[in-house]
Amino acid sequence: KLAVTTSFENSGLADVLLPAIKEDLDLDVQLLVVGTGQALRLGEAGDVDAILVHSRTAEEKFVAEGHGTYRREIMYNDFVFIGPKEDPAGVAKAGSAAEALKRIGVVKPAFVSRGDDSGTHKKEIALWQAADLAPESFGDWYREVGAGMGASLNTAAGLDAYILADRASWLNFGNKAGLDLLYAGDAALFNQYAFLAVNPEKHAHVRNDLALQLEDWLTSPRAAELINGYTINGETLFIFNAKPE
Amino acid sequence: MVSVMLPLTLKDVSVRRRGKRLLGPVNLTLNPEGLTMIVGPNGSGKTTLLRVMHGVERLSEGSATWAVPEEEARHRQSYVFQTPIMLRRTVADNLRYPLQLTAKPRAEIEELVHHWLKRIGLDARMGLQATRLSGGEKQKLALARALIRKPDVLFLDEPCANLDGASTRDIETILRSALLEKTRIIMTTHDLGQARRLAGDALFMLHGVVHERGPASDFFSAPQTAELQAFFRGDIIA
Amino acid sequence: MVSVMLPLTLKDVSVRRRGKRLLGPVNLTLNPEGLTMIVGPNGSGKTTLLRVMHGVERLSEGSATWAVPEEEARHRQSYVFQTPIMLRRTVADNLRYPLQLTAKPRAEIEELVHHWLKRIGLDARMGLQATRLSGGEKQKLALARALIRKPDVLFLDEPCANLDGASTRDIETILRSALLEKTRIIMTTHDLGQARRLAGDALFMLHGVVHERGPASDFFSAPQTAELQAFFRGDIIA
Amino acid sequence: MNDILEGLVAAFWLVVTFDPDLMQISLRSLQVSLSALVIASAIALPLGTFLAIRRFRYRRLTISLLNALMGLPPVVVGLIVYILLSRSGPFGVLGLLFTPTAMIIAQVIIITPLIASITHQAMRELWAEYHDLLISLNTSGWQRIKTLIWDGRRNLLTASLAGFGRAIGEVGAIMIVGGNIDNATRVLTTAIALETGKGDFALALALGFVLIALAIGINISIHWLSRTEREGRW
Amino acid sequence: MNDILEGLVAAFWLVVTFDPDLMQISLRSLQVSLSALVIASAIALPLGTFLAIRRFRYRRLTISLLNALMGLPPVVVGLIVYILLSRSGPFGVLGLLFTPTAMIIAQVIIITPLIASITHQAMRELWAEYHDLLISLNTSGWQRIKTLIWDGRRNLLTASLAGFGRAIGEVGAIMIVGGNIDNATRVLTTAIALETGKGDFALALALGFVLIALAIGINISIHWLSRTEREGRW
Ligand SMILES: Nc1ncnc2c1ncn2[C@@H]1O[C@H](COP(=O)(O)OP(=O)(O)OP(=O)(O)O)[C@@H](O)[C@H]1O
Ligand SMILES: Nc1ncnc2c1ncn2[C@@H]1O[C@H](COP(=O)(O)OP(=O)(O)OP(=O)(O)O)[C@@H](O)[C@H]1O
Ligand SMILES: [Mg+2]
Ligand SMILES: [Mg+2]
Repeated sequence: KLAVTTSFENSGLADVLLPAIKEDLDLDVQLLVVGTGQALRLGEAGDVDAILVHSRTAEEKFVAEGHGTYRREIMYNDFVFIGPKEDPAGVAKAGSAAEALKRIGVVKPAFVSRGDDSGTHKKEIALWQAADLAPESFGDWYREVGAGMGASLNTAAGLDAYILADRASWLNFGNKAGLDLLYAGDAALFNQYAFLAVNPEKHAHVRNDLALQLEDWLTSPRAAELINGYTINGETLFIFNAKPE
Repeated sequence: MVSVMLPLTLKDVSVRRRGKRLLGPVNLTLNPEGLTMIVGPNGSGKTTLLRVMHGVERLSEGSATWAVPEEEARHRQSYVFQTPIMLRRTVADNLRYPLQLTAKPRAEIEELVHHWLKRIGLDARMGLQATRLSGGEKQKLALARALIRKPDVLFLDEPCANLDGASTRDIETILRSALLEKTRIIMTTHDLGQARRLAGDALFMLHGVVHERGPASDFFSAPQTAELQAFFRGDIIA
Repeated sequence: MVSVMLPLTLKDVSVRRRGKRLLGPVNLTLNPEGLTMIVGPNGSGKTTLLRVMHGVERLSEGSATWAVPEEEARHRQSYVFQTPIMLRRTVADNLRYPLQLTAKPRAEIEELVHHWLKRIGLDARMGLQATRLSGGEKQKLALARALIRKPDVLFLDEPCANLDGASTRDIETILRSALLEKTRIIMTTHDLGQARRLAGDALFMLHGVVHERGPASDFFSAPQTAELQAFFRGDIIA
Repeated sequence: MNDILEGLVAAFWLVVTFDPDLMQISLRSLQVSLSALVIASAIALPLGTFLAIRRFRYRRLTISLLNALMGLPPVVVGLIVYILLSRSGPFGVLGLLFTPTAMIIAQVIIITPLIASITHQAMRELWAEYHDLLISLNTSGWQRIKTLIWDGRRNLLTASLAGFGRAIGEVGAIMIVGGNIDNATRVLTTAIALETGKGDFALALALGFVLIALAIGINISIHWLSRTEREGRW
Repeated sequence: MNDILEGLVAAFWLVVTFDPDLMQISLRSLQVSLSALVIASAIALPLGTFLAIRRFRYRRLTISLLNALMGLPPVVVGLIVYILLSRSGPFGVLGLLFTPTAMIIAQVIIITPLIASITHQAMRELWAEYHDLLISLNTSGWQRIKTLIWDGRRNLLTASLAGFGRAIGEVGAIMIVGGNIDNATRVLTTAIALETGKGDFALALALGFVLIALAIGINISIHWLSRTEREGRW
């Protein structure tokens, strides 16, 4: 059993990887799609064998507390700024992520924040800080919706609002309404996914052997090929960056 | 003044339920005046016939027609069911109910209610839930609730079955004065003494049909059919 | 054999509801044999008294005790309510029900059920929902359902109120033969003729208390109190 | 296990410190659910009663449908309301999406069939009892409905309470149409879902306990007010 | 609006092509909800009946509590069941988490109070009618419960159908304890939630329509089987 974040599931990559894993390892991976925090809790409780998330500080805490032995980076994708096609804040013309946020901070258009402590949310907060803005001081235009990526995108679509999303979720999202991808590409927007096997010393019943098998596979050239080759509408989503042991 | 609603004509009336004929065929005309008494053994269809006349029983065949349009006729009849149906309200509210349906002024309603509460001796019980009344008290209340509307036609299904002697006499007095005011009464009873005392004409029901009919004078003193003779003797009829 | 359950002793029994005393104080002893008839005007407390004896009415004061432990006494009594309570089942299933409670063999149950269906003339109705029976038929069924348990003590609350003459006679015959088998019967009626025909001793209830009591011979022919005399005349009693 | 204890403790602290956020979202929960309950009852009580008293051709089918609608998945209701209220939808101009009003609309849709079904069932018995009398008194359809609702009000309590329970505990639909926006449409259940997603189980449970306490409080006060059992028939 | 139409079309195609995934998750939905219904009814029908017939000290309180529990937020139930069944919880050794069994357990907890409350309400009337007779016949408590359930079975239909409706449409709790694992614990509602999250409204609605059709089908067949209305009393 593998707990993954909603954004990973929404990307559709799992539908490519799982059959290949089944074929190569004869392993049925059961995906539990939950929020980052909940995924970490499932790992702590030993209810899953491994987790795949993207929130570096939380992951390091997880390892430090001994719930996992180490974290293994697998791949990254990037975050993108989504907003109304008309782009009242002119985010599309920004030169960096920080500048994009500054422009939003000036115009104060509706902005939807995940507000759920997820990897994406943490990234957004970090970006605001990098832009010298404090979300706590924002007015009504800044909407913390406290929901997963998909639900937040739905809300943004309903409000015609700006939102920070991961590229994969955005490309797979079916309810684009009046929204468009406005800005992407700043290195600050990279989003690292890591794999953490649950510490078998803490939970004797976890299938650590299978987790390790899976980890080996995920870091193998075959996985690299599949991950790098996964595209939606011709766009590459993920870049494999696992370092061989 | 005699009610314009009558005569009531039943034509080839049958009531069937699940293939069984409970009533009929019945052909019958009820004249504008007097009290018609329906007698007969248990299960012979007295209640069913009464309900058919009142229009609360679905006919399988035939028709029951008043001299006035149905909608008008419905307003001017009252019915007292064999097992009294009490609204889950106080005794006074049960009496108020039929009057409230007709948007009468409040003061008039209260006056009538108090008059009838006294009349049936339930004024001390007016605040009690009607469902808690004793068997006989329920019957008296149901009768008062029927009369309070001043109906032109009154159907009574064994109204005195659970009443004591004094109450029975009292009810009979009420019925007689209603007759004097030209209320048309059709009722059933198992009390043959009562039948004799009140009836203008009488019907003998047997196995779902009107077996014998006649003015009270002949009906009770010179029954024609063997079955009615047996019924008066208190014999079981095959 | 006379029932060992009796005598039944009521001691200082009162029933109050919402501050009003419906019954009592009543002190009474019922001897082991015969038929006790309870008469009295509507709302005088006859039903309440009967329910107290049977143990289905909560006492506010006093006690009702049988000669045997309560649990045993409860098994040997039957009660026919003034308004018959029909289980929402077929006529036959209503008769079966009390027997099924006692884990009797099936064959015996069926035999008894068929015997009683015939006895009350409802064999043709056995498959009908009991709630659809006519008023009189319901009463007969309730009586048969009470007798089918062969009770030692039988309470009847106006069992013949809706019955025709023949059925009333028939029920009276059944009651007489039950008396011969030493069944103890306590009943109410508004039919003074029936009271005279059946009573061994009699009680006159008025305003919730036992106003007069005596063996049938004296009670009916020489009533002591003015109120009972008025009751027999059919007068209203204040 | 620890989480449950922690949750209880946290709930306790949230309540005794009159946490302003908690007050706000609890009040909003109550406001949304009670409004939905009032509106749904106004529709469902007469409707359920009507179905109990009126015999028409497709009556049986209608009742089956109503019963089936009790199984309406909240997420689907949420979606449909979202689509209708969204800017590009037919009612988009009203600008109701992501407001408490939208949440009330969704909840009304969810609980109306439930209340109507239970009402129908409760009223069927009473109608069987009153049937002959009300027909004999030549009452109009509307008078019959009023009489039954009034005299059967004790029986309708369960219907309303079931509707309220479903509304106050519901999350799927109001998440979609309300958006769980902080300070605007966040209610207890969506907050619970949020904390669960964050992995903060103790806080989630704490909010849950607050919600349950709220529901119990409301139920007990309603029972107490209506003296349901005191006026019992025996 | 278009989404709704597209959803209908998609639902139609999913059904006529006997989409194997759809079959699987629909069957699992049915299996989980019907199992939960059977278990919950086995508890709630006698319990609700018992509360209708027995007068004990804290009866009124118990009934209020039961009514309040109808408002148990599914997410909270899910969380608590999760905590109990989790590896580090007291029942962790059973390994039930993320299995259909866990989903059934959560649903039983959610629908039992609902069924019991409606049962209590329906049985109160019947008990008022039977009270004197059953006491007079000196029946035992258990015989009374059996008699009432049997003779009132038509009235209990609504209770069970309401429970089934709530179970089949529920998503919050089973998402947490079942995990929405493809081929293992994915049911219609969790699949709908998933597609909604992906923004694929047409597919989400299609699944929703399938679910509603399923619920309607079940209701109509139950009504038809029990001939509820035909055996009506009038
Ligand atoms: N659905 C049914 N199928 C068969 N028989 C029925 C049905 N409903 C009623 N009956 C029977 O129809 C008969 C007519 O009953 P009705 O109530 O008219 O009799 P009644 O003359 O008023 O008797 P009573 O003097 O006992 O009140 C009864 O014998 C009853 O058992
Ligand atoms: N809760 C109550 N509060 C006040 N009075 C009540 C209450 N319940 C019953 N009563 C009254 O108690 C009286 C006793 O009724 P009971 O049924 O014993 O009379 P009964 O002698 O059997 O009359 P009937 O001949 O009419 O059957 C009735 O007058 C009734 O109205
Ligand atoms: Mg009759
Ligand atoms: Mg009485």
